[in-house]
Amino acid sequence: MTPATLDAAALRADFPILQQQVNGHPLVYLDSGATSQRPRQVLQAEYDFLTGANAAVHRGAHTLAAEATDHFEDARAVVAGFVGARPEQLVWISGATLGINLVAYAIGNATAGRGAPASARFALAPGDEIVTTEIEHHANLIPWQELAARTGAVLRHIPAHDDGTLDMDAAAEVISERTRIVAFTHVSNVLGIINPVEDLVALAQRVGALTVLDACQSAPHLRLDLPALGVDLAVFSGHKMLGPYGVGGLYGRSDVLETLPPFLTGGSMITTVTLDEAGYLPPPQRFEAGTQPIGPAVGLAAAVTYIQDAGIDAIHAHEARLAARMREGLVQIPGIRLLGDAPGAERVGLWSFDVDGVHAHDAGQFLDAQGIAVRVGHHCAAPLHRRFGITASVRASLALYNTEDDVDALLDAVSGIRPYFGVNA
Amino acid sequence: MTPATLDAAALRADFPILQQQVNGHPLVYLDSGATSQRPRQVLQAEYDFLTGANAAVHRGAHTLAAEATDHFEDARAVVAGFVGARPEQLVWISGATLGINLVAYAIGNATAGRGAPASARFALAPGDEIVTTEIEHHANLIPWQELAARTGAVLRHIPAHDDGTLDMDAAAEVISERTRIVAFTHVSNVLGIINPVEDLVALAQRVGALTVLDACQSAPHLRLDLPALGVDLAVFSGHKMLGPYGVGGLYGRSDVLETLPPFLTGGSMITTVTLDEAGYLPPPQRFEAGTQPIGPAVGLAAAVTYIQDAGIDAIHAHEARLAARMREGLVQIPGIRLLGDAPGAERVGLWSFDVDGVHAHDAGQFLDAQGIAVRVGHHCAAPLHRRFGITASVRASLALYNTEDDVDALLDAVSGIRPYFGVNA
Amino acid sequence: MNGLDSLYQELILDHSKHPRGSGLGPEEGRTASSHQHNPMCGDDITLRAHVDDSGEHLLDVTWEGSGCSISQASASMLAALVEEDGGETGLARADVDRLIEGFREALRSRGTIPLDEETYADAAALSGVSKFSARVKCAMLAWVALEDALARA
Amino acid sequence: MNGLDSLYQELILDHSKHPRGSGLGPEEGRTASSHQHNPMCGDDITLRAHVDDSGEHLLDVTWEGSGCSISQASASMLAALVEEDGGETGLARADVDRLIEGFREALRSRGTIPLDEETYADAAALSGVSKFSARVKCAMLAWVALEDALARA
Ligand SMILES: Cc1ncc(COP(=O)(O)O)c(C=O)c1O
Ligand SMILES: Cc1ncc(COP(=O)(O)O)c(C=O)c1O
Repeated sequence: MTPATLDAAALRADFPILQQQVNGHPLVYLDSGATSQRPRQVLQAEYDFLTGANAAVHRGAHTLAAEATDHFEDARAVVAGFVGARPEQLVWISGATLGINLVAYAIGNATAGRGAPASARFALAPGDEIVTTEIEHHANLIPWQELAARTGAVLRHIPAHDDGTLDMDAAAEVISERTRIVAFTHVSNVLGIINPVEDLVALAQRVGALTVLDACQSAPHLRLDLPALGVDLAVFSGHKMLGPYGVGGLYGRSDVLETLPPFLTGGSMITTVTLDEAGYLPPPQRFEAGTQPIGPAVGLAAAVTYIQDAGIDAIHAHEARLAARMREGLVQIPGIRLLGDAPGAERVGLWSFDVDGVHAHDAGQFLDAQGIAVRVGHHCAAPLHRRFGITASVRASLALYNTEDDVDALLDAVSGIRPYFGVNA
Repeated sequence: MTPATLDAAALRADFPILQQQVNGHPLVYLDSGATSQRPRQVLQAEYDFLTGANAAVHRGAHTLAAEATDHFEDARAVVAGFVGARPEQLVWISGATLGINLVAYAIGNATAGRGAPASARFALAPGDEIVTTEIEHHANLIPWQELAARTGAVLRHIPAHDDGTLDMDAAAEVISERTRIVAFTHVSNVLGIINPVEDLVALAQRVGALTVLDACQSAPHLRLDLPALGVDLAVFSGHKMLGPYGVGGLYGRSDVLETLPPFLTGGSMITTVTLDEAGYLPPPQRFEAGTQPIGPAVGLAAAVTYIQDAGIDAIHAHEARLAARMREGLVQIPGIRLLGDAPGAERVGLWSFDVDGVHAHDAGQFLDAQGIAVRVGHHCAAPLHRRFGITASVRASLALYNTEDDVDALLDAVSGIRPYFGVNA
Repeated sequence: MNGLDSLYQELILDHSKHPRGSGLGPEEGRTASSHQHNPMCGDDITLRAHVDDSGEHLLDVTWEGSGCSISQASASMLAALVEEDGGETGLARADVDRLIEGFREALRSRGTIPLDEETYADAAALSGVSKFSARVKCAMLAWVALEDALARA
Repeated sequence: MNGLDSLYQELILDHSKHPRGSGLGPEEGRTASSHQHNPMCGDDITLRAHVDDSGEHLLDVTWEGSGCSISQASASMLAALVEEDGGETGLARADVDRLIEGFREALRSRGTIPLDEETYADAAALSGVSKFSARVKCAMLAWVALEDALARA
């Protein structure tokens, strides 16, 4: 039984970093969208592994190596289970950026004739189209630009409405018989709106296109069942979900992973190697070249367990409640424009906003002086900001350890920004 | 002042994992060539960072983000300095395998016309040759096989003598006017012999070929000055040098890094991004897409500091002394054949051997029953084993925390292998 | 019996030194082969299953390969089991499937499910392997090869 | 003065609201321009250096751009400094190089080296930036642009 509600104030005790003062104020950490903080339990799990059972996995017969392999594969099962997948559908990656590049390069390799005969299904021809959206993080945009440039495929974009929701009518036009790949984010890291994954998958499946989901901003906050969502591939980063740096997950439907050519090559992903050629293992090993992030994988499993103990639905409800409170306060402050404030949209707990007359960097600096950590800039989504006619915004993003006090501290401070900088329009 | 000699018995106290019993015997860890163990200081540095200053780097104006950025860039300076490089010549990578793939794919991208106009110098044409050696780890072999297959370049190999040294006469033939890349290991993870880097670099420079050094097995054990060695690019893994999983270094000469096209793309490596194209930052950022392994980088700097405090020359001398003791003992045991026992060769502290009549797996299991952790198999160097007419060997590899007692325990146990399995030839 | 001796029982070392069914039989009658390789340690086997004309019965198993004593002994014990239990008419496919499934289950049980001697004959001595997770693949190799070969026989 | 006020001194906010040298001057005489961009926060500047015919003296600096108050104020203060110190004949290149070098050194000093008012005039108010490592790039942007433009003037 997982709890229905969350006691964030109690959970905070598990996060040593949150206990500190910044610039003479208690730290109010509202930058979890960039990277989350780690609970003791995660640090402890890694520590216990590294001081008790650490060894290179899958390669040795000695006792430590066997124990390490068990820990590593158990971690895979935990993380796979968290997103509704089977262990063999979960590839360890160093993070979401690597994961999307993996998919793009593997498709490029299929295009270059690499992989098994069945890999040819992924090969792109000039004139084939790759579709992404106007609201993507650079990580889910530039790898596709590069793939298009290398293969002669054409990159197209699903536009967004002024309120930040995707233009699904346009999507139905953009996704055509020429479309081979549809890559999109579950939740934009700027807007917080939950996109209609099933509808996009349906449009893609109608034309037989491969779907790639960026689940970075949903995995920590929403109950995920990736097989049920119907996407072919999905990525997420450990460090955004209470876990360590340097680890993340690539989920793939079995038939997709089985036919996708390898990307990184090297040790532990091979069958027979001669000086001139190599055979490759089945997934997930085929995509795990070299020494894997073993300690971080163990830590990520502990993070997932922590989230499961708190209850992912309780987390979502808690964050949604705080986000609603934040919105209510922000819309009352003169000169604040929220990005993606679409009426009735389902959301995760983050808000980005523009402060009229004050550059985001200055606004962020002002908040920081009061111990409030927010992100400022384009948040790796420059085209989206250009779409809104700005170059930068302020983003406050929530995690399970945030409280109403955090939100109120933010609201109080934000109302002081324009007066401080002498903008009193 | 760094100490001239090493007190391994004292250092061991810093390694919690070494205090344990395995199968009723004190652990004798002789598998540092696969992954080293971490001292308290490394675990503590990561812990302190994660509980004190953790935040996403290079992107935020808030205090934690600025502190984290300082820690991260200070770590880069420490690790770069350790290999004689300037900070901007050191690219963070997740490990050596990723690093070699980075170089191979970046060259593939140059071949596909990506990058700046100056990147064209790296482009390969059909008939161009890539040279590696017969003794490489799969990580420094398969990425070149794949690059050759994608570009039409031809892969050639410098052969090894029966004693494991590279055939330098053959090297002078193999490296020709057609050679564009020479990729080789500083120290083979099977043989332990230090290869003649300067001679290979000279052969490569004579024909204007790019040199790529695999420094995985030298960085933890030898004083390295990569610029002085003259190589263009080099890689090493943190987890083999007392550091964390998920981090490593790619060193590059400045003019090489500056003209090499990017490999992974995404956030934090760009200048201006539109929906259709992106501009790229100068190195090292150009090669660091997405969230970097920040905690692991801080841990690796602590590992390097630990090594520097112990003294890299003292470490080398200590390990060489133990390796000599190991050799002396092993050659006296009937049925043991050492791989790479080249007279007078300079070495690091590892020995691989074949046990006549007993499969390596069985030998390793026997040793493990006595608490001795060695590696068995082809150690990701299948072609090299085939060269020696075997499929697997036993490898005992040393680190600074090993002692004479460890070596003696190994020798004692090895002499029991063939009797136990009833091979008394 | 210490841990090591429970792995390397006399019977296992015997089989590995004097393997049964070693040397591939002729491709006469209805046969199918499978090549299996353990990339981690280099164990390698080619196994040939000989079935009757109906394809319903497994007549015999032959193999060649190289590897550790566990993988060699396991192949030998499998061949012996088929020979002894099958007799003239061979083993029914369904029985072979059950044998393989039970073997896999026991080996993955981390020491909790033993193989019974009645059913598995000499191969029951491989029960001890299940406590050594890194060696389970060695013991499974021949059995996986048989499964694969039969699927195509 | 609290930390924030030491960063956002009155003078800085003034310059950012009423920038000097803002609006690119004509490409008449000997000029060279540089575009600089800070990808992390989107600060952006195009700066034009106008030198005398010998190329030895910097006559004036004009610019246009967008960004935070620090980057805007810094560009404005730089333009004002060149205008005031240069007078009719302009500033000798070597002096400009020294100014830029000194500015860089102070800003990277983490608060240990202040900019003196005698030399840097209003720009001395940017000393406080050096304690905010994430903002150093903002303050440097115009100065880097001038360095780059001069190298090609
Ligand atoms: C010589 C050599 N090169 C490359 C590698 C690959 O390093 P990693 O697995 O850390 O990527 C290793 C270690 O396995 C090695 O010993
Ligand atoms: C929506 C989204 N996609 C991708 C990424 C990239 O993740 P990472 O930097 O961990 O690779 C991020 C985080 O920066 C993100 O928010």
